[in-house]
Amino acid sequence: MAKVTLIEALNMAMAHELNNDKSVVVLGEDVGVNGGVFRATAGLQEQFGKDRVIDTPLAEALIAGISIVMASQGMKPVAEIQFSGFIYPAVDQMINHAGRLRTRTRGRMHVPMVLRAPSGGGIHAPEHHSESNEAMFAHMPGIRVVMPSSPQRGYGLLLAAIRDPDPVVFLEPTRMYRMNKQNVEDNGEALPLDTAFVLKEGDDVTLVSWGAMIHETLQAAKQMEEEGISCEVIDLATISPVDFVSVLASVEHSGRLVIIHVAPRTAGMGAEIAAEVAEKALFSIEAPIQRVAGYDTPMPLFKLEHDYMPSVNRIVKAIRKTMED
Amino acid sequence: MAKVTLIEALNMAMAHELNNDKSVVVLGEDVGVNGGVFRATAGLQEQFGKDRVIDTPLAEALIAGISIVMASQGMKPVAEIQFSGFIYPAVDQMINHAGRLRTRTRGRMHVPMVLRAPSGGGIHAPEHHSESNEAMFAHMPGIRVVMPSSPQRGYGLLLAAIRDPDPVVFLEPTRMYRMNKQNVEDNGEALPLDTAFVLKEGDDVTLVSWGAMIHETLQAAKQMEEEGISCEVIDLATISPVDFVSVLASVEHSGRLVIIHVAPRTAGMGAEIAAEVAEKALFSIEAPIQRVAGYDTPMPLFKLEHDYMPSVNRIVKAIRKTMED
Amino acid sequence: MKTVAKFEIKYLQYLDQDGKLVEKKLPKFAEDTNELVEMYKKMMFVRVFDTKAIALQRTGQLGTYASCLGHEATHVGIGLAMIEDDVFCPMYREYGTQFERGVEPHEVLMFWGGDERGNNFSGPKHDFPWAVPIATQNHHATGAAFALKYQGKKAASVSVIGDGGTSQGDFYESLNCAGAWDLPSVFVVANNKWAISVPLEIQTRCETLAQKGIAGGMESLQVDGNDIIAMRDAMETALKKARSGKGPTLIEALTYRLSDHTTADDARRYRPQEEVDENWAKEPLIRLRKYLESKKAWDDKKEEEWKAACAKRVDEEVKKYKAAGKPPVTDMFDNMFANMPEDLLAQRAEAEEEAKNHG
Amino acid sequence: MKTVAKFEIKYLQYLDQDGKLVEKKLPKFAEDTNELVEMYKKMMFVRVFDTKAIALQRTGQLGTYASCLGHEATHVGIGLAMIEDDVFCPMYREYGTQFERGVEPHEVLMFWGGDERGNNFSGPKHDFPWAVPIATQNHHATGAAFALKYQGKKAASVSVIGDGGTSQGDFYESLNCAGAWDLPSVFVVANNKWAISVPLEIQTRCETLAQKGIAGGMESLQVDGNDIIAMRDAMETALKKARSGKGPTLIEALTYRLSDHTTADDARRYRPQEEVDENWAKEPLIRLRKYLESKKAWDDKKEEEWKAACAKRVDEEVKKYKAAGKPPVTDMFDNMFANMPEDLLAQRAEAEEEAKNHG
Ligand SMILES: Cc1ncc(C[n+]2csc(CCOP(=O)(O)OP(=O)(O)O)c2C)c(N)n1
Ligand SMILES: Cc1ncc(C[n+]2csc(CCOP(=O)(O)OP(=O)(O)O)c2C)c(N)n1
Ligand SMILES: [Mg+2]
Ligand SMILES: [Mg+2]
Repeated sequence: MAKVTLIEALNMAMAHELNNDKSVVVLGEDVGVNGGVFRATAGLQEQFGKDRVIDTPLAEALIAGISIVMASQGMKPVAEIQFSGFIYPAVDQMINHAGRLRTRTRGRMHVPMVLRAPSGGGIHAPEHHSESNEAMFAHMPGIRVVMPSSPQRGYGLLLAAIRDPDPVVFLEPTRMYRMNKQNVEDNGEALPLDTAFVLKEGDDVTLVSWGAMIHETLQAAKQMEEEGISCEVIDLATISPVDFVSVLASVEHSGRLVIIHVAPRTAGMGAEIAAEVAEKALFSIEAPIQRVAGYDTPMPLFKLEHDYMPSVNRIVKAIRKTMED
Repeated sequence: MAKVTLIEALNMAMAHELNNDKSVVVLGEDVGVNGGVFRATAGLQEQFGKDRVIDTPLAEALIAGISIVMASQGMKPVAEIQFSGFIYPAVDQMINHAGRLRTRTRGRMHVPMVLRAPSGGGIHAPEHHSESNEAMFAHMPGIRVVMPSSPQRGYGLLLAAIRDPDPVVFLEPTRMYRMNKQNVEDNGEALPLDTAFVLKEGDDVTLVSWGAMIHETLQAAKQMEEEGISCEVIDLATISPVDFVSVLASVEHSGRLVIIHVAPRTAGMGAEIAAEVAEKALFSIEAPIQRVAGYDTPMPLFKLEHDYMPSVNRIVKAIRKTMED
Repeated sequence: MKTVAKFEIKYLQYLDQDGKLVEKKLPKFAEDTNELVEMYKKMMFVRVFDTKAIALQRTGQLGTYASCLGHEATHVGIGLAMIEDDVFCPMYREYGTQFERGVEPHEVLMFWGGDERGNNFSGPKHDFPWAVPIATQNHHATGAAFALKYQGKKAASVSVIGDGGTSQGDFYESLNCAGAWDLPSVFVVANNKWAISVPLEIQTRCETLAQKGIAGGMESLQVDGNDIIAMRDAMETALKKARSGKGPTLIEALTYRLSDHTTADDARRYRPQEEVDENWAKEPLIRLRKYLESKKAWDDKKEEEWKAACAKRVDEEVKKYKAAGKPPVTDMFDNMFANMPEDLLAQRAEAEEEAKNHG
Repeated sequence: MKTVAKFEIKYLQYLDQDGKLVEKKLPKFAEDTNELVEMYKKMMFVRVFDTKAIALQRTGQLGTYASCLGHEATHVGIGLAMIEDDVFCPMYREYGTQFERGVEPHEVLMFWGGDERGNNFSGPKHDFPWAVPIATQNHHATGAAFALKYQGKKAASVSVIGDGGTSQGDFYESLNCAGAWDLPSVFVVANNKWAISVPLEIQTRCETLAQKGIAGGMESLQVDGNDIIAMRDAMETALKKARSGKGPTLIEALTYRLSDHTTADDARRYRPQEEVDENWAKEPLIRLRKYLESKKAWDDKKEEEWKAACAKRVDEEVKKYKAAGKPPVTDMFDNMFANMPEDLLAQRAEAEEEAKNHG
């Protein structure tokens, strides 16, 4: 069993399915010889050949569009969008076709595709390389949205995404690609696509986050423990559909909720979670639900990016606020 | 003073600004001789010429992209997207350039453009003609999102949008284009882009809606009155930024909130409003905030579209639910 | 300055607008007059269907409908050249092709009648339903061609796009990719001169739409899309080439939209009647009829009999369409996912209850 | 079959890779050797700047940087042909053009150093900042050309896109629109043979990228982009034509990316060293230097003196870049809207406080 980074775990998962299933192909810009700009597909073309690990022309609408159809014709494409800010030309095909083809044809066709894309900031990247667009895809009917936050979850969730019979937008926190290593067994065991992960149990306040912000969230939780405030930390992992069963259970126990994400606050996924909890668990909430999110501005160039991203301190402040009431 | 429909009021507003300001141009697919597929630009090309009312090639990314730049170079383009489901190719230019150019250049450039698009269902239209995508644009920093729900507000808000120095996505509820007439004086008076409209005062519950759902919302309010439940009805009108001052004031008075929109429930604008109210006014809320929204499916073809769109009955049920607690 | 590349666009026509042959050598299928009679009858059926569909819309029995009046040769020609394993990616008015593919007229009516069940049609299960977002179907044709090649099938994909659609980036991206990957695909541009109210000269400065294929690095030609012999021949040649691994082709079919854009449109607002009249002289049926009559293979009596037969068949299809009724409200949910999420199940229940109590 | 359209792509070169003239008649500016010396010096300055920028990145003093090594003739040639009123829409490596436009080297460094203030540069206020989303800048060039025409200015827009960028639909949409509207715009395709790790043959089947302009209905030609005489001449001709209302032109500039894609890339992973070596023999500076030396207009001493002068100027610019420091955190908010919404004001306050206490 190897200690691997998130990026290596994703590579393992793709290799595993390329081995298992002849209908799986990997495609995208620079995914071939180059192994992807983040190295997620490193070595795959060498191992599985140019027919199955395919460099596409530079066109994201094309990548999404052909993947949808390859999927509808019996293949299982795993497409890569190179950087988060370049996924937008693919939006049209995803919302108008990927999410609709099954219901439009009353099940005659379906779309077992995965659209992988990097997500979030924190790596001193150039402009448009640090976007967080999970809410945009979560608002699209018929599409699953997943974001792993550790090598193990990366491996199991990507396997699940590739095997799922419906389209999955798989968003990968670039800041975590190499942040830390975990033992990941290449056992082909997938994780469920509708279950959040309780990373740490606690009694006083529930912290819900996903992607790279899990890092700051766990740090904040630790700091609170030292002050005697016990935090439950939930990695949402499946952004759509949200596992409200787990979230509600936790909030009903703790009575307090803080949601942390790096995407802009307004109309972000934090709003959906807060709204649903406020409706379903209003009378178990003892303090206003706090959202700690990116500001309603574009992710700035990197001299300011750490001022943009929710800091441990902002999370701590929000937790304290919920404890006051 | 003429009694006009919403579509006529929008036409009046565009004519007014074309008259006022030589830098204003209208562009889009079929906006010229044809006057737009919904007739919003009827007669404008005749009156102002082909240089100022321009039929574009069939390409939405192009329409958004050139409008952004025309705006940055001293013009004021008012661009039309023909139907709601065809706005997605424009998303890339809107989020990556329209909303960013001012801050990216530290104010050296700015983008006084309007992107008009029809919105919502209910007119027995073909597939992709009945989408509701306000939440997608509300999540984009640097872009204003506006939706009128009456001829008077259509006129005043479109004038404001054209005059605003920043990009505005102006979404027009097709179902209301010809639903009813109002006296609209062509006096060039714009309405504010940050203020909601209280359409009806009430004490027991606040109903927040926008666009065509205002129609069902007012009907539900009327029905409730007969049962002795007093509803305050707010037309949000400016979807981004939201006028939370008005919404919070109303909820603090009534203690109850129901949000109604036709867009899919998950990660819709209803979530943002519920989340913000639940945070800022938690202790004045006496019952769980209800969201009455479209289901998390695509708007179906028209045999089922009325089953999809929130009905007066669903709104009434939600209001009753809030009154129970 | 030295020249580094040269291109030319050729034009194919066999039967001119007066029903006279302009090429001595006809394609094999066209030497058989009976076959031409069958082709004429197919076009006639499409026209009878189209006329009925418009009548249904006018009388409130159908939603907005996109007529194919004038496109019969282009559409039927495409259908005749395709084999079962080929994948068809239509836009929204290619009924003539779809009928050849096995799609039934009542299924077309269901789609325009606001019922998704029309998309679950009797044609090949791998054929695409109507694609309303213009040019998205070109990506589908490219993806389908990739899948066919990957799966080693001796088949090709076929897409149709309009003159207006050629202004979309998706159109070009798919051409370029199909060219780069040498995919088995035939891209048909049905140039009917109008995109709703926008005439060709506003869409592009190009003198032909065929030349757009040069940017995709593929063989491109222009065909008289009102000459079903030329259309079928060009398609058969391009499809044979594609199926045998020799790459994609772009075919510009010159035709004309004799109808309004859809029943929601009124072309008189923007289009001179003279232009329409001129194009009636070029429409696809009359020229083939003249040719068949000159061969003594067709006459007024046959015409009347066949029209009646078409009307009868269409009436039966209209009955089926009406009999379909309204789909159950749960249809909205039941094909969203293979494994329906919790919250969608709850929404399904709410919708069902709503429909029961207030539907 | 009759031919309905013909096209050809011509190739322009004056100075071959050995510094020999291949055309007897030179453009006016090139008959003046002093002018050619100035042009050589400009290219040299760009190269010295580029080398320094890479050194800064390697030593942790700059973020990811996109080198322009090998593109000097293409970029400076474009800049020399443009006038103040023209609008430049770059991609991300055209520093040679931008310096001609008045952008200062430290402003380029600020952008790659993670500071938006670099976009508020000393060049013309109407010039666009770097456009990272590939091909979006082509729409900008088309829109700018429309604005110039609408405002009656005798000026044109110029965009640059790479070989990989030509696979994007936006590229084609903008060409098609500029063609249809006969806009004053020059579309430069800087074909440096690679799109990160993807070689040209994977992007397209086309034998030239110039032929993509045929799909836009515009005049298109191929130029030796390593020959600054050809590049400037082609641009001057195309720009004169555009400014005098005669429409757009597409210019494919053949060059080569001698560097890694960016400092974040390692081209050895995918690109044979032999290919790079061959292209070093064709790079733009050496050929012009040989020509100038043959004219006794340049020598080693001048070379050393000018290099030193460039290094000095670049060092001053690096100082300015470092002196700029970190922008205030409020910069994130202050240019979002002309009229800042309430909730953004609150966020601004929070960010400011955060920065004060924990920045
Ligand atoms: C992406 C997109 N934009 C706009 C529309 C609205 N629309 C429907 S048909 C049409 C004109 C299409 O013209 P053309 O491509 O020539 O095809 P035709 O209808 O003439 O066969 C337009 C603009 C659409 N369906 N899709
Ligand atoms: C829309 C978009 N997709 C992907 C990228 C990531 N990316 C940056 S540069 C590049 C390759 C560009 O190659 P080319 O167009 O040839 O220009 P060059 O860098 O060679 O000058 C890619 C894929 C991007 N910037 N924009
Ligand atoms: Mg057409
Ligand atoms: Mg390149």
